Amino acid sequence: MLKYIGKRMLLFIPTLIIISVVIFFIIQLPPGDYVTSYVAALSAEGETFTAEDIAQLRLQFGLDDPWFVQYFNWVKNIVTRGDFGYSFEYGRSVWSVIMDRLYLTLAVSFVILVFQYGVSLPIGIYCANHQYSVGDYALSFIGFIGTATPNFLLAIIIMYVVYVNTGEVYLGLFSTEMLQNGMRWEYVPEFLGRCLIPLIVIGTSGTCGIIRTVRAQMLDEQARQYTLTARAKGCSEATITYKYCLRAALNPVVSGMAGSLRTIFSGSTVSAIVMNLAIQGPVLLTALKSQDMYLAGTIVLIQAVLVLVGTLLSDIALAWLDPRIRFAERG
Amino acid sequence: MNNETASKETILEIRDLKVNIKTDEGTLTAVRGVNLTIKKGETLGLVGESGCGKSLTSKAILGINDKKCKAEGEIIFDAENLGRVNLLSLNPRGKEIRSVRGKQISMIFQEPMVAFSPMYTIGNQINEATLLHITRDKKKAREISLDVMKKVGIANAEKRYDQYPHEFSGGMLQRALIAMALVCSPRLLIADEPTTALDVTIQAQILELMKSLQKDFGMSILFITHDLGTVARMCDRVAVMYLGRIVESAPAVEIYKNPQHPYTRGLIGSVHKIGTKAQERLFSSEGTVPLALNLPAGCGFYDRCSRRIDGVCNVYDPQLVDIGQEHQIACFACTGCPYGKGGKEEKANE
Amino acid sequence: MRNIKKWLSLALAVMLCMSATAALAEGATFTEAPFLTEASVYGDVADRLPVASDVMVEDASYLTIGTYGGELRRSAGGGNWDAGKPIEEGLFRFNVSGAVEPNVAKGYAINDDATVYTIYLREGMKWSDGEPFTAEDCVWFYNAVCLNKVDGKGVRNCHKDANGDPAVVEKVDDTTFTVTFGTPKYDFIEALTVDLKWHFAPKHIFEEMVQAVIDGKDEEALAAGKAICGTEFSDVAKMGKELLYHFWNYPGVPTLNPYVLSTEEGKNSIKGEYYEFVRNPYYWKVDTAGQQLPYIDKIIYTTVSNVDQQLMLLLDGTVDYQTVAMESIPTILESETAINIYEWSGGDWGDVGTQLHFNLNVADEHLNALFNNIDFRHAMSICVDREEFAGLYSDGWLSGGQAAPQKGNQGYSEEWASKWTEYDVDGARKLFESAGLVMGTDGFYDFADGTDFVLNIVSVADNGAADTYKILEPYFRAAGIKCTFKDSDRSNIDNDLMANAIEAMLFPVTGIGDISIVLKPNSMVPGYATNVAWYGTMDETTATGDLLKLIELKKELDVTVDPDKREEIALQMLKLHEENMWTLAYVEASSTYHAVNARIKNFLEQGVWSDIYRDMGIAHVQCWYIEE
Amino acid sequence: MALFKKKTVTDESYYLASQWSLMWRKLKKHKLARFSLGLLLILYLSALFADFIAPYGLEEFSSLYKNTAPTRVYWTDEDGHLSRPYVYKLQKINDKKTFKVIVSEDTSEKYYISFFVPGIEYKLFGLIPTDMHLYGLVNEQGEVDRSARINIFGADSTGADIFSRILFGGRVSLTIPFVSAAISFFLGILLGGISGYFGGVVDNVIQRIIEVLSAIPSIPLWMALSAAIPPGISVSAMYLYITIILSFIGWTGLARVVRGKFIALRKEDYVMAARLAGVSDFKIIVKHLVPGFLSYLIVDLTLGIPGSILGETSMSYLGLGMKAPATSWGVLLKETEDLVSVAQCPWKMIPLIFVIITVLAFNFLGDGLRDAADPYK
Repeated sequence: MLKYIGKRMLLFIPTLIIISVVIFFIIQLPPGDYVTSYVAALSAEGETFTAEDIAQLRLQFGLDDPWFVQYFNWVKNIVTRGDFGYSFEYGRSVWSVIMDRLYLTLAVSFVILVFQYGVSLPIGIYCANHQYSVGDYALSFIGFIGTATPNFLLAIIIMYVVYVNTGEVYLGLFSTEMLQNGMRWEYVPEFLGRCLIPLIVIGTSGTCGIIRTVRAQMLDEQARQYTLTARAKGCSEATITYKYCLRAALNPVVSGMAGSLRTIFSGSTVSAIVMNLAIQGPVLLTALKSQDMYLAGTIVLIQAVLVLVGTLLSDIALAWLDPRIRFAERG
Repeated sequence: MNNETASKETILEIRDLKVNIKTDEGTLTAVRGVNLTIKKGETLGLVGESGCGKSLTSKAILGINDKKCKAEGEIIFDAENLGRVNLLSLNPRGKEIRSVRGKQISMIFQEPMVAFSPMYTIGNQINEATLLHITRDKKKAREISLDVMKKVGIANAEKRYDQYPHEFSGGMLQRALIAMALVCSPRLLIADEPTTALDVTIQAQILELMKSLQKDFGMSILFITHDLGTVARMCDRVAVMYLGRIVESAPAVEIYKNPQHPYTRGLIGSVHKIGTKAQERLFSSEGTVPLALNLPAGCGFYDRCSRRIDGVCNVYDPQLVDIGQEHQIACFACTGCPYGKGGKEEKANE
Repeated sequence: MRNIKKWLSLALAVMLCMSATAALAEGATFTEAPFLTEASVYGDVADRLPVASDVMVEDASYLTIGTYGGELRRSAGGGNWDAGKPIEEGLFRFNVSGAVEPNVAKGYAINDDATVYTIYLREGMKWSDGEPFTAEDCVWFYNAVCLNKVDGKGVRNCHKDANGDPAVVEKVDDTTFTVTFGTPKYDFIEALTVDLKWHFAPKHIFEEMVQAVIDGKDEEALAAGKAICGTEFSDVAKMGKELLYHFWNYPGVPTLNPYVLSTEEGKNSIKGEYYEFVRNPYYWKVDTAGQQLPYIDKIIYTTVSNVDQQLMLLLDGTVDYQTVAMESIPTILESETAINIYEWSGGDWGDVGTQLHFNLNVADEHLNALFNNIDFRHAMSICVDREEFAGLYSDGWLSGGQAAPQKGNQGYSEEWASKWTEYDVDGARKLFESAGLVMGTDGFYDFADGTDFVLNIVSVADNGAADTYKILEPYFRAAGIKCTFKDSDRSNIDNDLMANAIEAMLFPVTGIGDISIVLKPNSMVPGYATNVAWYGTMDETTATGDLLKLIELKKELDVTVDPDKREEIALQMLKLHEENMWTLAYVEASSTYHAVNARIKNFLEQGVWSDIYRDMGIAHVQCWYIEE
Repeated sequence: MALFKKKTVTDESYYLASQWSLMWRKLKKHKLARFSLGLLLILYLSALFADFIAPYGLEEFSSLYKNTAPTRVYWTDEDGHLSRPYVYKLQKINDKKTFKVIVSEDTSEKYYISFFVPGIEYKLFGLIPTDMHLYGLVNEQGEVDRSARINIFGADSTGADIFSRILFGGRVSLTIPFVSAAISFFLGILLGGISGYFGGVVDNVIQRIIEVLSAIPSIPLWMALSAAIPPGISVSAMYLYITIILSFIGWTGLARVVRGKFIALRKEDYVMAARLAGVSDFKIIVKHLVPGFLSYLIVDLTLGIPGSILGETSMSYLGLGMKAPATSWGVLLKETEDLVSVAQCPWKMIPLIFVIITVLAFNFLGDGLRDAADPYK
């Protein structure tokens, strides 16, 4: 097991290097750079620039080097000084900008992940145990609607329905009052209420997929001989479902977890804009648009690394869950 | 063959068992009124080719057939805790039937490789029945399991106990499977082709093992197979099944000496004369049991029967008839038409 | 600027007025907000205000006496000017009728040949941190900051004389300083109000930092900057610009504004989710009852990501004020929250969303010749059915129009406003042909040499141009013009602009027109700056004909000091525009709509939305109050 | 000794049927799948015949019908008698006080719904020029009058018929997934196959690429790739770009599956036998390996299509996808992205129903296919 983990860790390094190059390349791919967007933004406010001003700015931001030189400098600073560069847009170090929202982002992503699996596992099991029942169809149908409705639209529809019925607009996780006064116990119910919409919107987009995986896997496992063996032993249906089928059905579910994380990151970007969530997604999108490349690059890198780590963890979990893999790796 | 231990006491009686399977194309009656009795300490062989309904019958006893299957009739079992009880009347998911499964009736499946969950150790899976039925003490259960494992001839049981199925060979797994079935000392063991998946030498070992274990545990065995050779070795009595029906039933010796039903004779013939092409066909895929969906009226074996009587066999449905010496047979050619005109008639569906 | 001429002559004749203390009742005492009294750290309000005679009284006729307290709740897209313009205080300001009036300055005097301006300040006025505001702050700002370009902007045009030389600014005493030009500068005050606005910075805060910048001690300067506002800047240029030009965005920088950014953690970053501007306890304006302004204690901002969210918060009553699009007004009026809608006019030449700009300096020879051909522009204008187009564009709220000064603004003429607006496809086709285009076999016009003519139009993404193009394109196509459209991010557009890679632009980065060409000629003259999208990189070296004339006129305007002459030049420039129609528009200019929660009082009901007037700034947020 | 006669199998075809026709048989029994297949067939046919079925073209704008609700169809006349279905033309007043556009029916003239009426010209299948449309309006004199409109799903902000746009949008939205799935399919099989079949260094490299691509969130990828799309390209070129972008991201999952299958199949006896018999690697892959799991891939593909449809809507939302005047369902949904549209023109969400139906149908079809492809069920 340790050897397996070690081997995976070693493979992690070249992947990380490739990924950072790819990300940096992708981010600087669109035409223009931060100076052009900076000039554009200020021009819109009635300021004027000359060609020399712009050249000066480029020099100042270090944007006149070719992209690989910029990449090299970026990585050098990350490795040697833990410095992820400077956000042009915010006028601060990238890391401090990221830290603003990092915890909330991680918390939101984690909660959504837990929500997705917390909801879809039982539903998937239920649907498998009650295959072709009304409940199975109804839950699948709702799941599909959640998946088929684009996140942004679902968010707007839910917010609108809530607004029409309560007169309240739930934008963001914190109300103005909470932001003004800091978190207090009396705000907790409202805060939880505010969490619900993003949870539903971002959560449902992935839930359906997991439900279907779980359901299909459970059905597969239920058809296997060993469930018969267990039943013949006198095991209860619950034991068969949870001890035998679920355990085996979890494999693909676990290996899909890292993918879910990536979907959550992407899904939450669009949703977070619509619902004004103070998480990384919108920052990333603005950074991408305004070519604030170190900020964008770092966020994408962090997300990619999280997904990679997620993959690694799920592979390890898989090995731990499934003795066959465990032994195959040992041998 | 433990003729001495075979008392008159019946442990299991199957009366007119029917198993219907719902399929996309309609309901298929795969077991069409089976009657069987198994006595205490007796080994009953249930013989028939694949798909004749023998596995369905055995699973019906435990109530572990697929949801699509529905069993009718009666399966009376002499249960320790419940007295004589119709197993079919019990809720297939209920506590009562579960107290019978594994504890009083247990089962050995044909393919040991898939009968174990790959996720848990062998010990864990053998233990389970003990923990369910005998003791909640894990240490004790482990001891019991190890004991049984040793009994079934698993060398190095202590180490094997903590291994996973994929670390076992097929024969070893079958032993483990038998250990799992015997761990609660059941009164009835259903062995569903326990040796099919194994190679010949292992087969013999396993069969010997089962025989000796039956002696030790004093249980009855329902031995299901398509292989008459094995039956001869193992069983006290034999019931031959064809297309969801028992077509012949007799003590093992009798059936070998004096097979009556053309099907039985064919079966025995095929054992004796391996290599005869015409008979091989019987077991080839092409010659399998017809689709039971739209069965023609009359004897199910009519199409393939060399002794068929046109106008009788394809019109009337033969029933089991005593022909003496505990020998029963369902064949007009052997017994003559017992009904005459106006008997049980089924119109062909064509 | 209708009465600018009248106003200027008045200015020449008299040493200008001290501010209107007369409006304050005789013997009135000054009072302050309970907010400040409760804090009980600021002392007596009279001590915080300038001397009684120098206190500025907000006495516009539409104002009523308000009550203190409450919060003005706003939403923000993180844009800093959005928070800055409403609270901005310059030395002088425009009033609602378009006249310049003293603001931070108490008044000024001008010598006979308009070379020396003497600016008078209010005695006893204080920065928001309680330190005295004096002429030293103004003089230091010019000499240390502007002349050394520490704020990234340097000397503005208003401070340059006819030769382009910077003025000399000298302190006379604590409340007086002079601005001396090498040549007569008649328009200094108004140019100052448009170009620079403020003329000061808190020397006591920035002196050390600015000196370090000037001395080239970057590390030291950055450390000083961080000590002031807590932000770590990457370089001195960025820091100078941020702290001295975008100063209101940083906590701990004292201002003269009615509100200053909170210094409280979690509320002090304009990039944060939430931030607030709290009242300046040393604010120097009072109402006619002697109550120190502002009435409202705080302006609080919740950051949102788009216009739709601003609307939602407005609807649910979480936000008090917002400019809104016309199509959302019915939804607003239907909401349970009581919201008033006010309509302000603006200075755009036709609706910006329908302005079509051609790059008259486009590199391609064929295109260049075509775009510079008046017949082509004429044809492009008349090939659109303006009434149907306007109906689609604005759902019937706006009529068809042209890129011309709109009613009520300088240079308006009905003739111009309706020039080339008659729908005539056949006429357009004839004009295309006279412009040298030849109908090709595919039903679209080609250049005379047979090469394909495709009009490539670009725009900034997310501004609605795509929708406009969608309804405009069929008209062009019907007239035989093949066109393409691409909208992309602003940065890409600007990049292309600088590379002169743009051919034509719909809904430009910056539209043509403003309320006064005299005050702000930039957006009407080619090649002036990057923000003038519609001429690419054209300057006098490449311009010919009327365009060259226009550029020359602008240059002349820059150095002309005589107001009559200036207006004459301005009118000549307008005339050139009218004759040439370098830019087209298809729909009349739309108004700016303000949605204001009914609890907000003293909102300026009929205003003019213009950058010159600092957009919402002219509504004087310090005079607003809340009545539940 | 002929003890037994050969059993005559009544339904010989059942045993002789190919894998595909077996799948088809099973599929036909899956009610939901059959229904979905029918539904999809209707959708695709209506996209194919969009020119004919749609009463209006994409660019038949109308300021009068801008943002108007679905047209009300009358079945009875003023006296309550059953009548040939008709509609009224609209009239509009801008109320400056409430800023409301008051739309009402102009009841002075009736416009009857008629079938096979002439409208804008088009080429059926791009070949046959005609101006015949399935339905349209005629006035009381029986003449075609195109100033009055019948918009059964309402009109958008240009006054264009949403129903017509859904049909035309279907052309893009229903085919992009197929094309991009085909590209993904090709890439997935190719790279996954190479990776799984050859193993070793090649496998390692491809695995890393997959890992990298599937770790990068899709939005930056989309943004970067769509920024590379040159301006002023035609609709069809744009279409191509979008499919390429979508498939560029989509192939990795498939490649993984294929690789797994290859590794499993490589060990199968028949592959070994082929190898020993000296069959070339390529032939082995194409002739032996691919058919071995093609059914799986088809299922995977069917279930992947909804993802592409949704990907296209997401791209449109971010402004990276199709742009007006071209129409796709994503473009249509983007037009409902703001509160005002949802609140004032709820009918603009009708395209969503089509997206949901399509996604559902593909999923159920995929379910059915999966069941059908699995011989053990």
